[in-house]
Amino acid sequence: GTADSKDSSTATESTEKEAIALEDFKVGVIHIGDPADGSGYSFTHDQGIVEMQEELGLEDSQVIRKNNIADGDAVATRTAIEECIEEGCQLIFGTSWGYMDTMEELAEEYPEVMFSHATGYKSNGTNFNNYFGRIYQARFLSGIAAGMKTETDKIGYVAAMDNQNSEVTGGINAFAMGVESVNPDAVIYVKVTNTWFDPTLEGQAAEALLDMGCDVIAQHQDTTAPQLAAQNRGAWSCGYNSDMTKDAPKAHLTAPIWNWGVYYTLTAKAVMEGTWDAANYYGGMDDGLVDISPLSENCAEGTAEKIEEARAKILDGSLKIFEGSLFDNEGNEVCKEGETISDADITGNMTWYYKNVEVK
Amino acid sequence: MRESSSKRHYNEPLARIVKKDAMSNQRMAAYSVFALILAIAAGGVFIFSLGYNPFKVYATIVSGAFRSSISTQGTIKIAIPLLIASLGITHAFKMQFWNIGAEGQIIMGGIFATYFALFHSDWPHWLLMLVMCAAGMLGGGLWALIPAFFKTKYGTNETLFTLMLNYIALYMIKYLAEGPWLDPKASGFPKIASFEKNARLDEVFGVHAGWIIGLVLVGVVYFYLKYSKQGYEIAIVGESENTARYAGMNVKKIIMRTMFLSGAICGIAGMTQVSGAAYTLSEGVAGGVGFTAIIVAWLAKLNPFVILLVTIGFSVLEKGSSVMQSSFGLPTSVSDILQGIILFFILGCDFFTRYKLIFRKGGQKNDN
Amino acid sequence: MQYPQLSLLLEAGGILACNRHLTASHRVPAVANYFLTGEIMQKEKTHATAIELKGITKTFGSVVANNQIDLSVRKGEILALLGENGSGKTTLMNMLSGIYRPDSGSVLLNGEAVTINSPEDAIEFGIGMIHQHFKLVDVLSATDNIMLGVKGGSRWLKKTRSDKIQEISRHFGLDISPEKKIYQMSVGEKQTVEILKVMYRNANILILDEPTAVLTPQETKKLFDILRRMKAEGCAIIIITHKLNEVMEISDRVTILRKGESIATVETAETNAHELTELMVGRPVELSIDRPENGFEETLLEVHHLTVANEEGFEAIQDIKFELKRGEILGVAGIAGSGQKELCEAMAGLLPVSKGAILYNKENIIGKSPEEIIKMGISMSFIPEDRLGMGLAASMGMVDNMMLKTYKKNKGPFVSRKEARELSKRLIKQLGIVTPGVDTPVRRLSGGNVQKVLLGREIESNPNVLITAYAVRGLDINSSYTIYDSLNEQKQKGVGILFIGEDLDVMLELCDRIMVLCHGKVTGIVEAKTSTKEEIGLLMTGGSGKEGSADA
Amino acid sequence: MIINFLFAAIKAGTPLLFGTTGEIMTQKTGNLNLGVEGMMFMGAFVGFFTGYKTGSITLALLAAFAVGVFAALIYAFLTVSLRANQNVTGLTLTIFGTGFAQFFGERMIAAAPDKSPKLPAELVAALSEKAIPLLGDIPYIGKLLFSHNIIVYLGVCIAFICGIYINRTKAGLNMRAVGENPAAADAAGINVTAVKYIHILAGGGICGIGGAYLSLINGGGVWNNSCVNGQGWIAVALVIFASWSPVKAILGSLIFGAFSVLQFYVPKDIIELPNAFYIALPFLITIIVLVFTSMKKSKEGAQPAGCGINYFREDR
Ligand SMILES: Nc1ncnc2c1ncn2[C@@H]1O[C@H](COP(=O)(O)OP(=O)(O)OP(=O)(O)O)[C@@H](O)[C@H]1O
Ligand SMILES: Nc1ncnc2c1ncn2[C@@H]1O[C@H](COP(=O)(O)OP(=O)(O)OP(=O)(O)O)[C@@H](O)[C@H]1O
Ligand SMILES: [Mg+2]
Ligand SMILES: [Mg+2]
Repeated sequence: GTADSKDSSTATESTEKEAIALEDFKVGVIHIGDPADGSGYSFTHDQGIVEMQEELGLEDSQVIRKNNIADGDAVATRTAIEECIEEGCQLIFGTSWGYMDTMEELAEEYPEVMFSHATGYKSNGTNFNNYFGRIYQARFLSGIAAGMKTETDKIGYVAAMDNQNSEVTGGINAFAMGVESVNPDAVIYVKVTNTWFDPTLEGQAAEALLDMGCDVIAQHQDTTAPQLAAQNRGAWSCGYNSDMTKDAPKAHLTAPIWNWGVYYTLTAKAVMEGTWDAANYYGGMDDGLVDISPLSENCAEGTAEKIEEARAKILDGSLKIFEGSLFDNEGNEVCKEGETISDADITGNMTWYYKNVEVK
Repeated sequence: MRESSSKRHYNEPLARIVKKDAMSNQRMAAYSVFALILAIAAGGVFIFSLGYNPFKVYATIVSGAFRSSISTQGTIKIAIPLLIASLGITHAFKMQFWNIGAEGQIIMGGIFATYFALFHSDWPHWLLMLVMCAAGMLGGGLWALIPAFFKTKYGTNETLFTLMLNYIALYMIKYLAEGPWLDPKASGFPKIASFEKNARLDEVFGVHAGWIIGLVLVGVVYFYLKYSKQGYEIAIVGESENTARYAGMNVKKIIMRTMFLSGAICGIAGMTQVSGAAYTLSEGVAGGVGFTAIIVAWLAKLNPFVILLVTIGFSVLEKGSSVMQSSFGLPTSVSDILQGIILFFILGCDFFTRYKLIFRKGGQKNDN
Repeated sequence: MQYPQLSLLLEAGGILACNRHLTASHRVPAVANYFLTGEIMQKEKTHATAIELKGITKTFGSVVANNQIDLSVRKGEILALLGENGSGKTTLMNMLSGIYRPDSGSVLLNGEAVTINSPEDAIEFGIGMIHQHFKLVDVLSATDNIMLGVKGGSRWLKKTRSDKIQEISRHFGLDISPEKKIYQMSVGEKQTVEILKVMYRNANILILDEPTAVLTPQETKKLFDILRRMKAEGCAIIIITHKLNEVMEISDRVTILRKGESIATVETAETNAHELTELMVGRPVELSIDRPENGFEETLLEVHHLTVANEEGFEAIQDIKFELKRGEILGVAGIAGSGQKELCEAMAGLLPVSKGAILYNKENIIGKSPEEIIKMGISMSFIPEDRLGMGLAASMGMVDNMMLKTYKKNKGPFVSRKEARELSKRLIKQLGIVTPGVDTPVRRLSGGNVQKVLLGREIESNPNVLITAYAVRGLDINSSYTIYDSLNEQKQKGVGILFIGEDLDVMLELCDRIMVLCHGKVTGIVEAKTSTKEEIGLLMTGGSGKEGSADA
Repeated sequence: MIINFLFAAIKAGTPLLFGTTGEIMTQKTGNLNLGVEGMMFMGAFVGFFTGYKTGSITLALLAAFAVGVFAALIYAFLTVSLRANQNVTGLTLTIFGTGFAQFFGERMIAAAPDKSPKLPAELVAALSEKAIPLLGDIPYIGKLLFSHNIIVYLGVCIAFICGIYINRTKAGLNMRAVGENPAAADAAGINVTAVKYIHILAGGGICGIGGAYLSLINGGGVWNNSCVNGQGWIAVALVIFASWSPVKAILGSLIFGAFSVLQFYVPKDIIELPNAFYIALPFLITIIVLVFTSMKKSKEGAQPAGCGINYFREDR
C-alpha cells in the first residue's frame, strides 16, 4: 500500500540497505523537458543534479539523463526509467508529476532501485518517495515585488492549470496575498493555458493579459515566453523556476526559484550510505530549497526592504502565509481566524482562489 | 514557313530514365539490402561529421537494443504497436485508400478499451481482456469508418480527412483527461487513473501478450489478403472501382468493411498500448506510431512478413538510439536526423528497383 | 509568288474553297501561321521530305517494340501508318513527339539530324501529336488548354486571348466555346481542342494516333476535311488508323509495320484493302463477315419503356423498347454518348433504372444486383475509352482477372486459383493472346490482347445474353475478325447478343437487326440485310428514316 | 477588446499563412508534401540562428527561405526525380526537419552565454510591432491593420502575389496544368520536372519563413526547441480550408489564428467550453469544409487531380 504521508516528519520504517561505493554509484534523472532549453523547470532541476554531482564528486558517466520524456506519455516514461535501470542506476529521480504512478509501479517491480519523485504525494516507505517544497513562501515574496511595481493595479498571471490543480492554485493564492500585503487595490488576473510547456500558448496568454491592461505578468509555466511577452510590450514580470533576469533583463523583477540541489545532494548521499528511508520530503525557505532570485534593478523602490521584512518573518515562523482569516473570491471564508492551512492541503487540496484573484 | 535548320540542336541528356521489367523477389531483396547498406553508410557519414565513430555508434545502437533482457523486451515493446498498426494500414493501402489516420485509430482503440478498464475492472480477467480488445477494435474501426463513409458517399479525399481525424482523436484524450475521466487522486493534474491489475494485459516471457497478437496477425493478414475472397475484393477495388462494380461487387460495402478492418486492427494496437504498455490512457498512446506505420507498410510493399522485418529494424533503431543518448551524450534529436537520412536513402534507392538510368556514351550502365 | 490577303480569302467564302483552286505549286504553310505572324509566306517546294526516321529501334525490357524502322513523310502529304495491334505504331510516333526516346537510330528534320528529348523539343520542331487518349486538363477551359505551355508573348493571361483561337476555329469551320471547361465537353469537342492546340503552335508536322476511333462518321468527315486543308497548305501528316476505308480515303501513301518492323511503304492509289491487310498480317486474310442463319425463334430479353438516369441525374435513356431473340445479334448504333453506356450499365444492374422493365425469360431483372444478374447468365463486356477501366484489374495477371466473376462460386472464405489458371492457358491458345505469362499484369499487354482477355472471359462464362460494347475498339483488322467469328460462334449456340458498335459497315454485315439510338431514344430498329448506311446515319442524327419504326 | 482579439489572431495566424501558402504552391503543382512541419522547423532554426549571429532581419528571413528551399529540394529530388512515394517522403521530411532543428538548436543553446541564445536588441526592435505612421493612427483600423510586425505584411504580400501568380499568369496556368494532369502539360511542351521543382522549392522556402516567424516573433527573441510544435500540420489543414487559394488562406489563417487565441479572449464566465474543444476546432472545421467541397462535387476548389501521383512520361 501507499502511505499518504506528506510531511517530512512523518515517521516511516527505516530499512537498512547496503552502502554503495562512490565509483559504483549511478543516478538516473527523468526530465520532462530539455535542461538545455531556456531557464525553465527542467533547467532548474538539472542545476540541482549538477550541484549534487559536484558535491558528491560523481563522474559525468555516473549520471544518466533522459530528456524530453512527456509526462503524459506513460509508455515513454516507463521506457525511460527502465533504461536507467538497465544502465545500472541505483537511484532515479523523476522530476515531473505525471511520472508518479509509473514510478510507484516500477518501485514495486524493482525493489533494489530507489525512486524519488518530485511534486507528488505518494511514498511506499521502502524505495519510493516524493519530494516537494513550500514554493508558496517564495511566491508570496515575489507578489510583494509585483504589488509594489504595478501602476495599473492589474497583475496578470499565466497559469498552467485551472483551479483543480492545487499546486498552481496554491501558488496563485500565495502570490496574491503577497501583492495584497503591499497593494490592497491590485487585482490578479489569471489565464489558464492547460499546458505546462508551450511557449506559443504561454506567450499568447500573456499578451491577452497585457491587452487587458496588466502591467506585471507572473507565471506558473515552464518557459520564459510570458517574460518575453511582457518585455516586448514594455511591461514588468515575475518569472518562475530560475532567475529569469537573464532572459528578460528589461522586464524581470524577481522569480520564485527552486534550489533542488539541496534535496538531491541529501538524498543521493543517503542512498549511497544505505540510510535512505524513502520518507516524503517537503522543504521550505529555511532549508534553502526555495527562495526568490536576486531582485533586479527593475524593482520599485523600497521593494527590497519590504521583502526582507517578510522573509525574516517567514524564517522565524511568525508569517505562515496561509493563516486565517482568509476569504476566497466568492466571499466564502476558507480559513478561520487563528487557523492555518496545512502544507498537505496547500499542495493537494486547494481549489479556491484568493479574494483579489479573478480568472479570465 | 519557319526554317527548321535555324532551330537549336539538342544534345542528348547525360542520362535518361527507363522503366524496368518487374523484378524477381530475390532481386528485389538484394536491392533492398543494398539500399539499406547505402542508407546506413549515409547515416554513418552524418555521425562521423558530428565527430563520432559511426561503427561504435551503430554497434551501440544494436547492442543497446539487445544488451539485456530488459532492453530486448523494450525493443519488442516498441515493435508491437508498430507491427499491428502497419498490418492495419496495409488493408487500406491495398485498396488504394490512403489511410494516414492510423494514429487516430490507435487512439480511439485505446479510448474504447480504456472505458472498460476504468469502469468495469471488476469483470473476470479474461472476459475483460476480450471485451477490451473488442472495444479497441470497435473504436478504431468506427473512427476509420467515418472517412470511408464520406469517401463512398461523396468522394471526400481520405488522405486529408484521416489526417484531420488524428488530431481530433488526440484532443479527445485531452478532453477526457481534463474532464470526464480525470483521475480523482491526481489533485488536478489532467491525467487518467492507472488501470487496476485486473485490466492489464498479461505478460508472456516478460513482454505483454501484444506480441503474440502481432505475430498471429502477420499470418492471418497474409492469408486474408492473398487467399481470401475478401482479400481478392480489396485488391480489385484498389485496382479499379469500375471493374469491381462490373464484377458484381458491392464497392461501398467493401470499402467500408475494409476500412473498418483497417481501423480495427489499429485499434488493437491502441488496446495493447493502454492495457499492456502504459496501463493508462495518455496522450502518448499512439506517439507517432500511426505515422511510422505508414512508412513501414510502404517500405515493406504491403507484405506482412516484410512488415515484421521492417518493424524490427525500426524498433532496434529507436531503442538503440536512446542508449546512444546515454553512452555518447547524443540527444534524441540525432536519432531523428539519422532516421530521416536512412529513410531518405531507402526511398531514393527504391527508384532503382523500378527504373534504370541509361547514360549517354554508348556504355549502357545496365543493372539488369 | 505572293499570296493574296487572308481576309480576302475569308470573304471569298472560306479557305477550303480557295485552297481547292490552288495547284500544288501554290501551297502555303499552315494557315495558323497567318494568325500568329500576320506575314505572308513564301511557297515551299512540294516534295521535300519533312521528316525522316532512320533505323529507329526501341525496346522495352525484353520486348523489341520498334526494330530498325525507316520512315519518311513529305511536305504536303498524308501518310497512313498501318499495323496490327502492338506492331509498334504508337511507340514510333511517341518517339517523334518526344514522349519516348529511341534506343538507337536517327531523326532527320528537313534533312538535318535532330534529337528530340521531350515534347517541348518536338513542339519547337513543329511536330504536333494528337494522342489516342487526349492530353487535356479537365478543369481548365478550352482556351487555357490551347494556350498551355505556349512560349513567348505576355506573361499575363489576357481576357482577349480567345479571340485568336476563335478566329482560327471559325476559319476551319470548327465549333468551339472557348471558355467551356474540358470536363463539360463531349469526345468530339475535346478532339477539336486538341486540333486547335496543335494548330495554334504552328505545327507543320501533324501526327494523329487513331483519331477516328471515338468519332462519329460526321465528325470523322469534318476531321478529314481539315486534314486535307492542312495538307494543301504544305503540312506533313501521319495518321494511324485501323479502319482501312479511312486509309484508302485520306492517305497518299501507307507505311505498314509488322511486329515492330517496317514491312513496306506503298502508294495508296496503287493498292487496296486486301493487299494492305495481307502486308499487315503477313498472310492472306479473308475480309468478310458471316451472318449465319439459325432456327432460334424464342424471345430472350424484352425491354419495356426503359428510362435510365446517369450519374449526373440526366436521363440518358428515355422510354426505350426492344427485344432480343435467342441466337440473334442485335446491333446498337448511335453517335457516341447517345445512351449506349447507360443502356449497358442498366442491363448489367450497375445503374438504377428510373422506369420500365427488362424481362429476361419473362422475369424482370430490374432491382437485381449485378451479382444476381451475372448468375442468371447475362454477361456484359464494355470496352471503355480507356480499355482497362471497366472489367479488368490492370495490375493483376490473367489468372486473377479470370476469377473476377466466378471467385464467389468457390465454397468457403478462400479463393481458388486453379481453374482460373487453366482457363487462362486455354484462352491464350484459343485466341492467340500474346503475353509473357498468365501472371503478367494485363496492363503490360497490348490493347488488342487486353481486349481478347476480356472478351474471352465473358464468352467462357457461357452466357445466355452477351452484351458487348465497342468490342473491337482500337483492334486491328485481323483481331477484329477473330472477335466477329467468336461472336458468331456464340450466336450459333443460341446466345442472344447485344452488339454496341461504331463501324456501320461492320454492323450491317454482322448484325441481324440494328437498333439506332439518338439522344437516349430509339429512332428506329431496322433489318440489317435490307438497310443502308445512309438510312442508319440519318436515324443516328435524329432524322426520321421510317416514322416511329420502333416495332420489331 | 475585439480589436485586441483580432490583432492577436492575426499575429497567431501569420505563421500558418506562410505554411499554407507554401503548401498550396506545392500542392498546386501536384505534390502533397506532408513535410511542412519539418520545413518550418528547419526555417525556424536557421532563421533564428542567422538573426542571432548577424542581427539582420533580411538575412534571417533569407536564410530561413534558403533552408526551406533546401528541405524542399530533398523532397523534390526524391518525389519528382526519383519518384518516391509522396506521403512517406513528406513524413520522413518532418522527422528529419524536427530532428535537425532540435539538434542544432541544442548545440546553439549549449554554446550561448547563459545557455540562452537571445536575438540582438536591434533585431528584436526591428521585429517588434510598430504602427505605420499616419495609417497606424486611424482609430481601430490603425491598430488592427497597420500596427503589425513587418513579417505579417510580408506574409500577406506573398499570399497575394501567389494568388495572382496562380490565377493570372501564364506560368501559373502551366503550374496548375502540371498539378492537374502532368501528362497533358508535358505533351503541351511544359517541362513538368522543372515546373514541379520550382514550385516545390518556392513553397518550401515560404514554409521556411513561416518557421522563422515562430522562432523570431512567437519565441519573443529566445530560442526554443519546440517552437513549431504542430503548426505545420495545422497549415496542411488550412490548405483544405482555403480550398487551395492563397488569397482565401489569408482569411483562413486569420480564422485559425483566432481559434488558437480564442480561449484567452472569451470571458470564462460567459461560456466555458472544454479546453480541448478550442484546440480541436480548426481540425473539425477543416473536416466540415472538406466534406462540403466534396459534396458540391465541383472540380474547382478541390485538391489538384494530380496530387499524390508521381509522373513518369513513359507510364500510362
Ligand atoms: N512500355 C512498354 N513496355 C513493354 N513493352 C512495350 C512497351 N511499349 C510498347 N511495348 C511493346 O511494343 C509493341 C508496340 O507497341 P505500340 O504501342 O507501339 O503498338 P501499336 O502499333 O501502337 O498498336 P495499336 O495498333 O494497338 O495502337 C507492343 O506489342 C509491346 O509489346
Ligand atoms: N508504360 C508502359 N508500361 C508497360 N507497358 C507498356 C507501357 N507502354 C506501353 N506498354 C506496352 O505497349 C504495348 C502496346 O501498347 P499499346 O496500348 O500501344 O497497344 P496497342 O498496340 O496500341 O493496342 P491497340 O492497337 O489495341 O491500341 C503493350 O504490350 C503494353 O504492354
Ligand atoms: Mg497504338
Ligand atoms: Mg493502340
